[in-house]
Amino acid sequence: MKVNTDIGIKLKNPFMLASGILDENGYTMERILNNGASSTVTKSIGMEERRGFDPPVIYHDENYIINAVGLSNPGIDNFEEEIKIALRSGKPVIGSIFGRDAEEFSLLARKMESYSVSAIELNLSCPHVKGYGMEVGSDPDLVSEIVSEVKSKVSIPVFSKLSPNTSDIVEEAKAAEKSDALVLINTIKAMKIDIYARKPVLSNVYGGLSGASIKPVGIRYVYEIKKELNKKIIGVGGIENINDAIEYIMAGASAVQIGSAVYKYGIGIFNKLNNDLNEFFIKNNINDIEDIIGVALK
Amino acid sequence: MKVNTDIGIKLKNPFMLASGILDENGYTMERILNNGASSTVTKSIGMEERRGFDPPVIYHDENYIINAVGLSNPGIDNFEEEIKIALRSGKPVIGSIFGRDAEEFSLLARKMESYSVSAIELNLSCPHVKGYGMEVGSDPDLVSEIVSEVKSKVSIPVFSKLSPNTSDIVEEAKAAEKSDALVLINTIKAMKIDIYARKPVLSNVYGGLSGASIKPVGIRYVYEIKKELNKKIIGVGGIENINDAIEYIMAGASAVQIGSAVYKYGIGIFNKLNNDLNEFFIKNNINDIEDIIGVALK
Amino acid sequence: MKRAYIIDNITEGKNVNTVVFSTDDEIKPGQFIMAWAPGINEIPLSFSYINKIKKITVKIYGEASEYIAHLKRGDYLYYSGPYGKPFTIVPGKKLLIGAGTGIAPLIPLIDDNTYGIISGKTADDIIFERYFNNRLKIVTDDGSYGMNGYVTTALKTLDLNEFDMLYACGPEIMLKTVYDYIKNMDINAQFSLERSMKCGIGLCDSCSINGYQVCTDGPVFSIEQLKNMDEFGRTRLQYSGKRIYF
Amino acid sequence: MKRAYIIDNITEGKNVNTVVFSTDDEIKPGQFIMAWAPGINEIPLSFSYINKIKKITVKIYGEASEYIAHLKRGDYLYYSGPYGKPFTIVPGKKLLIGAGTGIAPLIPLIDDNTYGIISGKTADDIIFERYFNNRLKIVTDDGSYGMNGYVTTALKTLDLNEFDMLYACGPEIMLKTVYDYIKNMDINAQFSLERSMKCGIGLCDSCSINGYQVCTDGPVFSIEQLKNMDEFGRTRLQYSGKRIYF
Ligand SMILES: Cc1cc2nc3c(=O)[nH]c(=O)nc-3n(C[C@H](O)[C@H](O)[C@H](O)COP(=O)(O)OP(=O)(O)OC[C@H]3O[C@@H](n4cnc5c(N)ncnc54)[C@H](O)[C@@H]3O)c2cc1C
Ligand SMILES: Cc1cc2nc3c(=O)[nH]c(=O)nc-3n(C[C@H](O)[C@H](O)[C@H](O)COP(=O)(O)OP(=O)(O)OC[C@H]3O[C@@H](n4cnc5c(N)ncnc54)[C@H](O)[C@@H]3O)c2cc1C
Ligand SMILES: Cc1cc2nc3c(=O)[nH]c(=O)nc-3n(C[C@H](O)[C@H](O)[C@H](O)COP(=O)(O)O)c2cc1C
Ligand SMILES: Cc1cc2nc3c(=O)[nH]c(=O)nc-3n(C[C@H](O)[C@H](O)[C@H](O)COP(=O)(O)O)c2cc1C
Ligand code: FES
Ligand code: FES
Repeated sequence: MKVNTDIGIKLKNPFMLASGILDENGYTMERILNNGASSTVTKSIGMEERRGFDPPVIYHDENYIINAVGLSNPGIDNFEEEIKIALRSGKPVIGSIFGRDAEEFSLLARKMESYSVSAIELNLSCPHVKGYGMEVGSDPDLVSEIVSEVKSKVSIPVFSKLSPNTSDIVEEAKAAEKSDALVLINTIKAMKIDIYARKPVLSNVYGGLSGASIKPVGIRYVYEIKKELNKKIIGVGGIENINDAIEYIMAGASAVQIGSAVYKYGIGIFNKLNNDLNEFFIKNNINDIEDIIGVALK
Repeated sequence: MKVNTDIGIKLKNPFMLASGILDENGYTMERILNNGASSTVTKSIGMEERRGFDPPVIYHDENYIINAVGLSNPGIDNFEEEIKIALRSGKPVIGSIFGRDAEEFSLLARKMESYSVSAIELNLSCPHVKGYGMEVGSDPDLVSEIVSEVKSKVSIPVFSKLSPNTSDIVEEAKAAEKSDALVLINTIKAMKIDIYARKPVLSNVYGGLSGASIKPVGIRYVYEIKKELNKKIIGVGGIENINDAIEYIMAGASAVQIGSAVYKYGIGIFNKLNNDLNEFFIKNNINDIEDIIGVALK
Repeated sequence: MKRAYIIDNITEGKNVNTVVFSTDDEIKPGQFIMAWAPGINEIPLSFSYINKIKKITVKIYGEASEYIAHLKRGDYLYYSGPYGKPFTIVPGKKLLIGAGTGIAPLIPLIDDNTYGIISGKTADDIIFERYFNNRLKIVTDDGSYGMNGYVTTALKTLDLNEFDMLYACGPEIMLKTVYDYIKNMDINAQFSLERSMKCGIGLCDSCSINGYQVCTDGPVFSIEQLKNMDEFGRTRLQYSGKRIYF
Repeated sequence: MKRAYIIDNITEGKNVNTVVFSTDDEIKPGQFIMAWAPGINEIPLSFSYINKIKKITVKIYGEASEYIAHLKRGDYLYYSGPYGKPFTIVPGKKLLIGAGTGIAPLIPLIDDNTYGIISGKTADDIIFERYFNNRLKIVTDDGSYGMNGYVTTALKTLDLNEFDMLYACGPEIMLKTVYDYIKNMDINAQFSLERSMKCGIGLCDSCSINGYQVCTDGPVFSIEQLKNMDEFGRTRLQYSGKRIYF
C-alpha cells in the first residue's frame, strides 16, 4: 500500500500542517512532525518582525474560524532558530513567505533555502493585511513576476498559495504556472459582528474564513484548476477527517494541509488521519494514492 | 416598536423570501406570504422557458447547501399567472430576472412591472450557468449599463443582487450604484465529490454554496459595501435565526432574505423570526429598527 | 450521499425490478429516497419493504430508473433520505389501492386485515399480487387480466364503508378519480402523491401543490388536506416551472 | 462571544479589582476565559471564584486589563471560553503559592487543609490574605509586609514533605524558582503558566512551550511535565513570534 506522495518533494504521507497554525515555534513544529504530519509549512515569514493585530485575532464557531492574525512573525532573520529546531524531527519543513514584491520574495526565499527548508510556499493570498497577500495575488502580472524571480533564485521547489477571493482563479493559477505546485486555498474574507456589543469582533474588523465551512469552495478550486492546468496541487481548506482529505485528493490534490481542524481535534488529528487513510485504502481496495489523485475528473 | 422597514418599497417586517427557494409556484409564494414573510422575491425568470439542469441539483449537509438548479424557469410569459396567484396575499412580490444583456433585462423588467410586482431584483450573480449571472456580474461596465437601462424603463424600484465570486465587490457595487438597493450575497461557487462514487454529485459539477457556512462572508460584504457606498442593502446568506438576522441588520442591511434555512426549519421560520424579533427588541430596549441598521459601523 | 450494498435484484414483471439492500435507516411506509444514478439523474423512489432488509421496486421509464432497476448484487445504491411524511397507520380494516408500481409503497402496510385493488393498463403492469392472499381485485384497462375497466370499476364492487382507511398510490389522475369517487362519502383515506421532484428537501418548489411541498409535507396527504387543494388533479408545475393542466 | 451581566466590582488593592458576575458555565479551578475589551484587546483571565457566582480578579497593566477591572454593576463582560486544563485536585494537605494576583486562580482550591504563600514586590501587591485564616506566609521583595525576601525565603521555612500537593501560579520566572527549589525533592506540584496568548484555542502558537500549548494543554502543568520542557523559564516567543530569553 503506497500512501507516500510527491509534490516536488517526497512526503511519507499526504498530511501536511498548514501555514499559520502552530508553526511559528520550532518546538511546536517538531512535536507535530513527530506526531504524524509528513511535513509542516511554517507561519508566513516576512522581511521584518511584525507584531500583527491585537486580539481578538480569532473568532470561532462550531463550523468555522475567522482569523486576522495580521501576518505577525518574527522576521526572516529571527526565524532560522525555529527552523533548526523543527528540522530535528528529520521531516521536511516548507518555508512560507510573504513580501511586497518579487525582490522581497526572492530574498526571503534565498534565506529560507539557506536555513535548509525543503521547499518554499509563496503566500500570495492573505486576505486581511493591506499591501500583502491578497492584493499581491490578485495581480496576475505581479504573481508571475514573483514566481519567475523566486524560481530563478532558489533550487528547491516553489509552491504558490492562491487566494479564493477572486473572480478568476484560473487566470491567477496560470500566472503562477511556473511553480512546482499550487496550494489551494487560503481563507475567504469574512467578518463577525457581536450583536450585543454591536461591534465587529476582530480588532482588524475583517478576517479570513477557514474550517469546515469553506471545504466546498476549496474542493471546487482544486478540481477546477486541476482540470484547467493539470499541475500538482496541494489541497487545503476545511479538512477535518479522512473523508474530507480523500475528497480533496479525488478532486486532484497530491497532498493536503490541515489547519483549523487542529483546534477541534488537537494535533492527534495527524496520527488519526494516517490510520484512517490506511483503513480507507484497505476497505476500498486502493493500493496506491496515485490511483485516486484526481479520479473525480475522469 | 417599529419593525417595518423601507427598501424603496415598504415592508411590514424585515423578513423576505430569497429568490430561488419555494418561489416558482404562485401558490407556494402565497402561502409563505400568508405565513410571516413580508415579501417574496420570485425565482429568477428569463426570456424563455428553461428546464435547468438534471438532478442532482442540490447537495446538502448540516451547514450548507450546494445547488445547481440551472436557472430553470417557465419563461417570463408563463410567469404572469404565478404572480397573480401570489398577489392574492396582498403582500409585495419582487420579480427577479436574469438576462444576457441590458436589452433582455429591460424587457423582462417591463413585463414584470406589467404583472404588478412591487420591485425588480436583477440577478447579476448566479454562479453556475454560463453566459448569465456571475459572468454578467463580474463585468462592471455591463452591470452599470443593465442597471441604467432597467432604471430608465420601469418606474418601480430596482435592486441589484451581486456576486461574492469576485475580487472587487466594491467596484461591482459602484457599477450598480443607480439601483435603489443592493442585495448581498448570492451563492459562492463550490462543489461536492462523492468519494465512493468518485464523481461530482451535482449533474452540473459546480454549484452555489449557501446556508450557515456563508454567513460570515455575507456579513462582510454587507458591512464593507455599506461603509463604502452607504446605499440601502438587503442582506442574504446563511440566516437561520434572529441573531443572524440582527447581525446582518447591524452590518447595514435594511431587510434580510431567507433561503436555505427554509429547508432546515420549514416555512414556519418566518413567523418565528417575527416573534423573536419582537422579543429581541423588548429585551434589548430597541424601539425602532432604524436605530440598529448599520450600528456596527459606528 | 449515503450508499447501500445491493444484495439482490428481483425481476417483478416487464420493466419492473426490485432492488434489495440493507441499511440502518428506519423507514416508515410511504417514505422515499432520492436515488442517484451517477452521471445520469436522481429520482424519488419509495420502499416496498422496510425492515433491516430494504426493497425498492422500480419501473423503468427513462435512463435513471433503468440504471437503478439494473443494480445487481455487489453494486452500490447511492441515495439521500429517507424523506417525506409517512402513511398514518390506523387499526382496523384497510383497503390498498395501487396503480401499477403504485402498489409498491403500499406493500409495507399489509397486515392480516388488508384488502387490495391493483389497476394497470394491461396484464404486464400487475405486480405484487402474491402479497394479498387473494384478498384482492385486479383491474386492467384492456381487460387482459382481472376486471376490465378502471380503478373505479373495482371500487364499485366493494362496500367502502367496511374499511377504516383507504390508502392510494399512483398517478395523480388516478388518485383524483378515487378521490372524486369517495369525496362525498364519509370515508377515511390517505393518498401518496407523485409530482416531479428535483431537490427532495422542500426548496425547489417543483413538487408543490397549493403551497405544500409533496417532498416534505407529503408525499402522503389525507383526504381532508386534499379537500383544500384545488391544484390536486388539475394543475402542476413542470420541471421548468411552467404550469400545466393534467 | 458570550456575555455576562456584572453584579459587582470589588477593589482588592492598588490596581487590583474583582469583577463579579453570574453564568451557567461550569468552571474548574485554573481554567480561564478570553475576556474581550471591545475595540481594545482581548486578554486571558482566570477565575478567583467558581460557583454559580463567578469572580475574576484583575490587575491593571494596560488598557484591556484596565477596561475589564473597571466594569461595574450593569455593564457586561464579553468573553469566550472557559478554556484550558484545570488543576487536578488531590486529597490531603495543599500548599498554594501565588505571586501577586497569581494567588487569585488558586483561591478556588482552598479547603480546610490548605496552607498558603503569597509573594509580592511590596505590601500593596498582597491580596486575598483574608481567605487563609492565618495559615499563610507572606513575603515581599522589600520587606514592607511579611517576610523580607522571595518566594524561596518562605518555602525554606516550611517542611514541604508535609504537603500532598503544591499549587503555584505567577510569572514564569517565579515558577521556575519554585520548580528549581523542589525539583530534586520528592514533591508533587502543579504549576499554572502564563504566556502571551492571542487565540486561546491552540492555533496561533504564541503561548507554546516545548510544543505544548499553554492555552489548551495547560495552563496547568505537573512538575513531571515540566521536567521534559527545556523552554520552561528559559525561552518563549513574543507576540510577533520572536524568541526571547527570560
Ligand atoms: C415520492 C415518489 C415516490 C416514487 N416511488 C417510486 C417507486 O417506488 N417506484 C417507481 O418505479 N417509481 C417511483 N416514483 C416515480 C419515479 O420517480 C419516476 O418513474 C422516475 O423519476 C423516472 O425517472 P427516469 O429518469 O427513469 O425517467 P424520465 O427520463 O424522467 O422519464 C422517461 C419517460 O417516462 C415518463 N415517466 C417518468 N416517470 C413516470 C411515472 N412515474 N409514471 C408515468 N410516466 C413516467 C416521463 O414523462 C418520460 O416520458 C416515485 C415518484 C415520487 C414523486
Ligand atoms: C492563563 C492566564 C490567566 C491569567 N489570569 C489572570 C488573572 O486572573 N488576573 C490577572 O490580573 N491577570 C491574569 N493574567 C494576565 C493577564 O492576561 C495580563 O495581565 C493581561 O493580558 C494584560 O493585558 P493589558 O492589555 O491590560 O496589558 P498590556 O497592554 O498587554 O501590558 C501593559 C504592560 O504590562 C505588562 N504586563 C502585562 N501583563 C503582565 C503580567 N501578567 N505580569 C507582568 N507584567 C505584565 C506588559 O508587558 C506591558 O509592559 C493571566 C494570563 C494568562 C496567560
Ligand atoms: C489562525 C490562522 C492563521 C493563518 N495564517 C496563515 C499564514 O500565515 N499564511 C498562510 O499562507 N495561510 C495562513 N492561514 C491559512 C491556512 O493555512 C489555510 O489556508 C486555511 O486556514 C484553510 O485551511 P483550514 O480550513 O484547514 O484551516 C491561517 C489560518 C488560520 C486559521
Ligand atoms: C436552491 C436554490 C436556488 C436558488 N436560485 C436562485 C435564483 O434563481 N436567483 C437568485 O438570485 N438566487 C438564487 N439562489 C440564491 C439565494 O437567493 C440566496 O442568495 C443564497 O441561497 C444565500 O442565502 P441562504 O444562505 O439564505 O440560502 C438560490 C439558492 C438556492 C439554495
Ligand atoms: S422536490 Fe424540491 S421542493 Fe419538493
Ligand atoms: S493562545 Fe494561541 S495557541 Fe495558545
